Amino acid sequence: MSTYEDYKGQEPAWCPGCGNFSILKTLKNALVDLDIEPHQFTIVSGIGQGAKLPHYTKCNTFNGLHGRTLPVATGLKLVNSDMLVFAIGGDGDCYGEGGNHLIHAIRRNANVTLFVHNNQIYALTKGQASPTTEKDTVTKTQPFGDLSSQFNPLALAISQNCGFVARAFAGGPELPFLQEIMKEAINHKGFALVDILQNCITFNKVNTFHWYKERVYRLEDDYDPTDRVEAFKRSLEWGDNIPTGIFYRNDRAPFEKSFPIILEEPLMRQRFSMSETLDEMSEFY
Amino acid sequence: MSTYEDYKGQEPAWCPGCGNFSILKTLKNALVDLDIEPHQFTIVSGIGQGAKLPHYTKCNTFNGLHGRTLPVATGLKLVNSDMLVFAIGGDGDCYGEGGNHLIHAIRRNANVTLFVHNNQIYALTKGQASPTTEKDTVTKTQPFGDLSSQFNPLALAISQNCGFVARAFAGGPELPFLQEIMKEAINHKGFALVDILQNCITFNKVNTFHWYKERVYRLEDDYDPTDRVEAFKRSLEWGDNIPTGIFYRNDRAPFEKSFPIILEEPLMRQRFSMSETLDEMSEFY
Amino acid sequence: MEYTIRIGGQAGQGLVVVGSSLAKYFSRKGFQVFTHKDYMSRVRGGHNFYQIRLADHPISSSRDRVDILIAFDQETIERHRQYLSESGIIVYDSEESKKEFTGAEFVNIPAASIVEEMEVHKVMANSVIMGGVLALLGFNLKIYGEVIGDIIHKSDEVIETNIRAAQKGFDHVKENFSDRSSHELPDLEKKDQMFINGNQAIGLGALVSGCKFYAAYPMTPSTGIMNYLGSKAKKHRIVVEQAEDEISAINMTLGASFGGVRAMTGSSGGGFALMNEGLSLAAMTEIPVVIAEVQRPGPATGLPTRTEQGDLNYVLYAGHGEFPRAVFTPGTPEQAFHLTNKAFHLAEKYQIPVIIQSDQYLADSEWTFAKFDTDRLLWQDFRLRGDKLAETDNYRRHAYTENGITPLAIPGESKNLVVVDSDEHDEDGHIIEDAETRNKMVRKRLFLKLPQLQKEIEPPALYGAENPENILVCFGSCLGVVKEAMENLAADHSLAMLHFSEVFPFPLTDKFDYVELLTSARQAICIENNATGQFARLLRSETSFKCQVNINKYDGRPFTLDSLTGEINEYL
Amino acid sequence: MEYTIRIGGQAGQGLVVVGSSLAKYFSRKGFQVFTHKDYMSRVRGGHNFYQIRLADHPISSSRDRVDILIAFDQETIERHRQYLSESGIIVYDSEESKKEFTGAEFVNIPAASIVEEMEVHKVMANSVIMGGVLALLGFNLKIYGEVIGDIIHKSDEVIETNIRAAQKGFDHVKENFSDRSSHELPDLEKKDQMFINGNQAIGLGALVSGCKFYAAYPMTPSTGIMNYLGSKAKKHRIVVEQAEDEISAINMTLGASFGGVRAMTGSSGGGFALMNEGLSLAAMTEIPVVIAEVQRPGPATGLPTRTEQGDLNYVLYAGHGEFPRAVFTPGTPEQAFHLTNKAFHLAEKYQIPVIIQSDQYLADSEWTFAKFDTDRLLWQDFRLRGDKLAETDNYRRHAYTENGITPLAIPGESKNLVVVDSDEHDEDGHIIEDAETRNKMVRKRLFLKLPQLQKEIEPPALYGAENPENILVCFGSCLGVVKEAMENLAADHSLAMLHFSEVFPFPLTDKFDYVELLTSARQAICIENNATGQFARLLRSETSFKCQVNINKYDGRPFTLDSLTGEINEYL
Ligand SMILES: Cc1ncc(C[n+]2csc(CCOP(=O)(O)OP(=O)(O)O)c2C)c(N)n1
Ligand SMILES: Cc1ncc(C[n+]2csc(CCOP(=O)(O)OP(=O)(O)O)c2C)c(N)n1
Ligand code: SF4
Ligand code: SF4
Ligand SMILES: [Mg+2]
Ligand SMILES: [Mg+2]
Repeated sequence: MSTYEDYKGQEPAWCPGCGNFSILKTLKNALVDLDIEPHQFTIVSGIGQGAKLPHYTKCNTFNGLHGRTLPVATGLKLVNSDMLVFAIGGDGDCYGEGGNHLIHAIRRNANVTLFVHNNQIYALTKGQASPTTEKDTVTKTQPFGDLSSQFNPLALAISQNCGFVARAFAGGPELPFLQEIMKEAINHKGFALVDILQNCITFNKVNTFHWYKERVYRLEDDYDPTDRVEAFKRSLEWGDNIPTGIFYRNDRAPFEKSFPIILEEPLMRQRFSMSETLDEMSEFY
Repeated sequence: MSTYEDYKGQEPAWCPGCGNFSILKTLKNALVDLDIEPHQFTIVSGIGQGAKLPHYTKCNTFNGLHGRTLPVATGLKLVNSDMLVFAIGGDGDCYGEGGNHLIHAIRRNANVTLFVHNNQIYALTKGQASPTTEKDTVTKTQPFGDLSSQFNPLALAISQNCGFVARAFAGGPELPFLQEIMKEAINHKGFALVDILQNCITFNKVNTFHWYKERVYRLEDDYDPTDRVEAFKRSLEWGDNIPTGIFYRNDRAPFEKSFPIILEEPLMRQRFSMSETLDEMSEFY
Repeated sequence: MEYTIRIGGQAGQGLVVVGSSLAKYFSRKGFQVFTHKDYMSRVRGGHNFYQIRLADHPISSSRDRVDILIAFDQETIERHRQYLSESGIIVYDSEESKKEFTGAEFVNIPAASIVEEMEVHKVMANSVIMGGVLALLGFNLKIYGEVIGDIIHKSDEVIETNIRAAQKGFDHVKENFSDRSSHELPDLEKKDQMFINGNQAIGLGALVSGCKFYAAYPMTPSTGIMNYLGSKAKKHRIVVEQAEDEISAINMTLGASFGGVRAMTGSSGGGFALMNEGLSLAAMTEIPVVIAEVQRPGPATGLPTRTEQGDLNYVLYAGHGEFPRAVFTPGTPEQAFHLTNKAFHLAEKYQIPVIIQSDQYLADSEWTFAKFDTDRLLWQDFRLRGDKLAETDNYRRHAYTENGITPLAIPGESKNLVVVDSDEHDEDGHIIEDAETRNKMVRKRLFLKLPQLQKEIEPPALYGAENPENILVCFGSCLGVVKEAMENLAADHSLAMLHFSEVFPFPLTDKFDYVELLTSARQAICIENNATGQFARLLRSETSFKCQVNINKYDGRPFTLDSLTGEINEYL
Repeated sequence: MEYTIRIGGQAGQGLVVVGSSLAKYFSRKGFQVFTHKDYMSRVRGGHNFYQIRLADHPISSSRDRVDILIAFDQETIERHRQYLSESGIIVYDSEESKKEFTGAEFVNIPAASIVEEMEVHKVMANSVIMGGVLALLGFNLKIYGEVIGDIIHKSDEVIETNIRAAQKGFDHVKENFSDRSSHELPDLEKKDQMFINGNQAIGLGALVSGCKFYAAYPMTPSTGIMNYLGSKAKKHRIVVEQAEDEISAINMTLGASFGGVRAMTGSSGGGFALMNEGLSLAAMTEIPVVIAEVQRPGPATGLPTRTEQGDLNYVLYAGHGEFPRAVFTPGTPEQAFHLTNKAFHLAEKYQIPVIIQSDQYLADSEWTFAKFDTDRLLWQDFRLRGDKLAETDNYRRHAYTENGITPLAIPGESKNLVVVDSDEHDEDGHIIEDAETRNKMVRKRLFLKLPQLQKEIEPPALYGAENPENILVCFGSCLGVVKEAMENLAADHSLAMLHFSEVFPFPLTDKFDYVELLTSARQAICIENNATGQFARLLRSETSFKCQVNINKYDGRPFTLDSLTGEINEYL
């Protein structure tokens, strides 16, 4: 049995009041609930404020490059299919620099759970617009305002038939809900995207804690997350009312289960014997 | 008045029977119809068989890197908003290597028309799976079969509210329809995606000319391309029946029209005078 | 007369506002000022400091010894007390540090309670502190309001309150620490002194060179360039666009340059890595582009807010295939300004990529300068446009010419077509594969341009003795500190220094035979802010000359005057 | 005895099948064979050729003079007739070329009508031609079926038909050109000769080294490595995954290596450019990785199917920040095989990136070799796993050790946590910013490992005279042609050559003082398949030695024996 204390990591370098604290705490709670021990999972993270998370808990960690979490997570999962693999990054990380990998991770459907700390801003680099920043927001690097339309991660995921697509708000009363979603996402066998609305008190003065709190609501109890078109429709809602919950799920076979050579034993546990390969030289005679 | 002959370019290096010839011919016809002269447009293309197209017509050309057409096209459009800018690439180009740029080009909505020569294969590099290759196709570099689900470009575009989303088949009786779609796409003010089904006789032995011909049909006359959810639904159709036509359109403002500084005159025509800038030094006193 | 002031505390406490206000104040008073920033990669908390050195004589580096330590928290006192000079002062607020210190060096300014009494926002405490520090140094508050207004861009009312707060601090010190506060300093002769950092200087350089397009993806410590150009975008009609990634940034930039404007991008090492393929594309298509590479310590994410000169080799050889480029490594904001201008000039003239390599230390350090000499600025429109373009028939983008340079036409402005290709191509820009055309194109792109480009490169600058026994060799941002260290040691030793600010193509020896100089000296000491001595290696690969001694620093911090002087001295 | 056969025609005509069948046939017969491919970046049409040189003595390059030209179209005759040797023969099908030639050199084989008569698929015409060529050379058809079966992987029936077609061609020549067809050649002593190209050799090297993961994005001319490993993926349990781009490829590879298996990626210059940031990441996280960089001419897309050695500097310095790496530049498929093995060994031993640099010429050229010496293969599992891992307490991923190497634990297989970070980090792998830890980590990663790594590097190979007046210097794929050229000239000149196949860290001189050798010679001639002499520059930057002469070729084609011999001779 793992306890909350088992996940105690380094002292967070986040601003007091940052929504990342809630995400960290909730993730730990979810892990306790699922009785996952620190060595049983790996967090692959990018670069950004949210991406520092693995240092603030206890786990195997691959804190890689900005935007490149998903390829690393895929490589790891393919060689160690017993490992629980989470990917963690910011909205810039996952939807900006790393956008291409998101598309193709969804297509592959490796059993990787992606948690996006979506604060709608580039926080670590001090306040530039991210793909999820509200249109027309003026920043130092968007002197004319952010002229691109807001990126919709859920709609994109649903468009490519992502196996698990959810959104939650990392705030006060919504944390138990976030925790449930995290658990469902971790338990989902295949690629899961959890877009987490997270307030950045320092750089995002628009989408504040209260802004989110006033707007989020939960998808209805009788909402059917297997209806892809309906899911798409709901994923388009944004503004005064922002739905949260599991938008879409399906049971596509996970990527790593499609490689016959790793079904019986994870690759990294298979022993190599050079002598078994030397026969291949005769092909060149 | 431009004539078909005005667009005569280099001798194509394509295989006889390749669907690219039809695309080339149809594009020229569309240009004649629209009375666009060679110097009035620029084709930005990537690397691949389809991407060689600009050399085989007459136009300003930026035949850049594999996957990077859209950023180049965006940069060009921003500095010369009078220029008609087309981007041309293959399915590998635009959906594989260049996937991230596609997402963000859609968000920006610069008035750029993207024609994708979608032959569902990497042709120039001799037959590897592309993002649009049918799942489980075995190739030399997909020894276990292509284990990723097929990429759906139209659904992705609709998910990000792309201003113009269409599909056509570059085959025999469908060429006039392709021509009409090309013209609509070129006339659309904003980013337009035209996914063109193109047979590759050499490397794609599954999705052949006949395979497409038997399956494509046109969206109904009373189909409403302004209904995003309906468009999404129709974009999911694939298999025995493949819809073609304009799936979705809207009238979002084009990117370049949102920069106040280039509204009156394209940037590249604005004269620079160093002396007007020297005053800025006093800010540092 | 000179002082070093170090302001330490946590991110989010306003150190930079205090520091830059003071620094700007001193600069306006006609003093020479040099600042540098030491900050962590976090937004709140941690430990950061901002250091100001001011003097009535030229200075160009930071010292280890501190004359006034402004401590925003107790950690600052603990960390930096050891660096206090003999008569040094520690300014603090005993309420904030929750501790009262009794030593003679301590000056307690109860800023928090003063602002509480004033019933103003607690951020005004910083002004109280500033007022106190000015008193300690013997300054008055005359232009204080003007300076603070320039820095914080707030309403007159807010500025007014700041001035009142500063007065309180000033008075507090005058009353309670009259023994510590100096006599009033006279204003130095008021020159139009500029006070500017490396990032701003590159941005300003781009602005005055006619840069009309800047696309980039944020990356510390390069973002300041984008911020600067962003702040001028409306007024000077510059398209500043944040790309989705660095690959997009450079490709957008090339699209813009192809379209007919001067265009630039910038990043730090990791982002520059992603631009490499685009760099190679610029070369193949002969599209002018200027790239700023502002270094931080690597590898990988490394130390995002710190400094290093670890990417020299990288920028010299980045990109696949062979092509000409120019690489500049300015040593001061002034050089950064002029070299950015030269970068645009050469990029357009030769239709090549030009890289300006800077680093966090240069990017964030502010210097005072006499107004930059604008007469030296280069500007010429090399593009084929207007009437000349209209009169051109049968334009061929890569037509062979005697000097390898084909005028670059603006597409769309005439019937002429502009065709470029990332494949090897013929004069028209169309794909070819034959050996003969390939050879001709390499000749055009590379062999014809390179010698001309090489002639444009200035030799290294020599400072100090003329026939020195010992030569200090350095490049880029080490200029200031090495120069001062040399001056410190020059009295006792036969000593000179060579600084390279234009490193590629490597300078010829025809204007100044620095190789001869190096060979004649007893020893050359190469000083670099990196671990492996990359510049020394470059020098050797170009001249066969091997420096006898290497001094390297790779802890993410810049050299400081006192320790570098000591280190050099060991070899003399 | 030696012959050169050149098979020319359009893409899609089956040149490669004809060429490789003949080549394999010769190799099986015990002859020495060397082939090279010259093909365009298109799938059909254009002009391509495949060249085979066979001999009864060692050969390692291609010649300009052709003994048998097999022309699949008229263009081939027009282009290559000029290269025909004195008694050379042109094999063609007058129906195909729509023209009959009358010269004594022409051997008309009506392959198309023969297969029409036989009522078999027209692709069998190629077998008719092959049969005819074998007759001309004095071979028999004994093992023809076996060879063709190995190449085309078709049913017995198809193979049978091919044999019949070949027999027709054979008989046609014997009947109509008895004067031109040689006496029957005896089989050479049958050794287990390997016939293998550079890409296959790297793939095979990876396979026998225990590579379990290969992720890449297709890019000519590197794709052959992926194809080879793909063909072995099922049998030898290798995950071969095509990534969405090269950035993903290297990051996947690092994820896999972190996970506990030997992992590799590969590309050509443009794709390698996109991997640079990941390369730097591998270094920072101390994750072993092997990267194959198979060059083609740049910049940018360049000449996708052709050859060059233009990326040497690039692989030496690619990636931001400073870190150790090893770079190998094999000269033959055999070296490629062994150096790939060594690459995995060193990558795992030192937890560093190792780059194998090849090029299209080496990648696509097939050579005959005696069976590779498998006793020389290195294999040791450096990972911390199994019992040893289970017994480990308080594992710290980057714990300081005497030699800088911390055993690399498999994550998930014990309670120990494996933490890596692209930021600078402490022994545990967590982010730090302090100078002291930074210094220690640079020491661990770079300064401690580098000297050990350097000791693993073999000095250059010396061929020819021992105290030569003239030394030819080269690296990578130039080995074969420079060696034969030297042998050609050795009778008349005091001549030797140095070949570098392990170029970084640059070889020490303790085992073999090649610098002394170079310095004592009258002149050194550096021969490189690039424009700027990058190896000569590397040599100079490492040793201060400057080669007196540079011979460079940068037209996208490899050096050929006759012209290189001539060119060298001019300097002797
Ligand atoms: C290749 C590269 N480009 C840019 C950066 C600089 N960078 C670090 S974090 C970041 C964005 C952070 O935004 P986000 O991912 O939303 O994370 P947040 O800080 O908001 O949690 C950027 C641009 C980098 N580290 N690497
Ligand atoms: C960075 C980079 N990676 C890989 C390649 C090699 N390459 C050239 S074209 C191509 C794919 C072609 O497929 P697609 O885009 O679908 O075009 P098609 O040939 O099918 O028309 C690839 C992988 C390249 N040129 N550049
Ligand atoms: S800057 Fe924003 S995201 Fe970063 S720690 Fe502070 S509040 Fe959180
Ligand atoms: S390989 Fe395919 S896509 Fe390329 S030219 Fe031939 S048929 Fe067309
Ligand atoms: Mg964010
Ligand atoms: Mg394709």
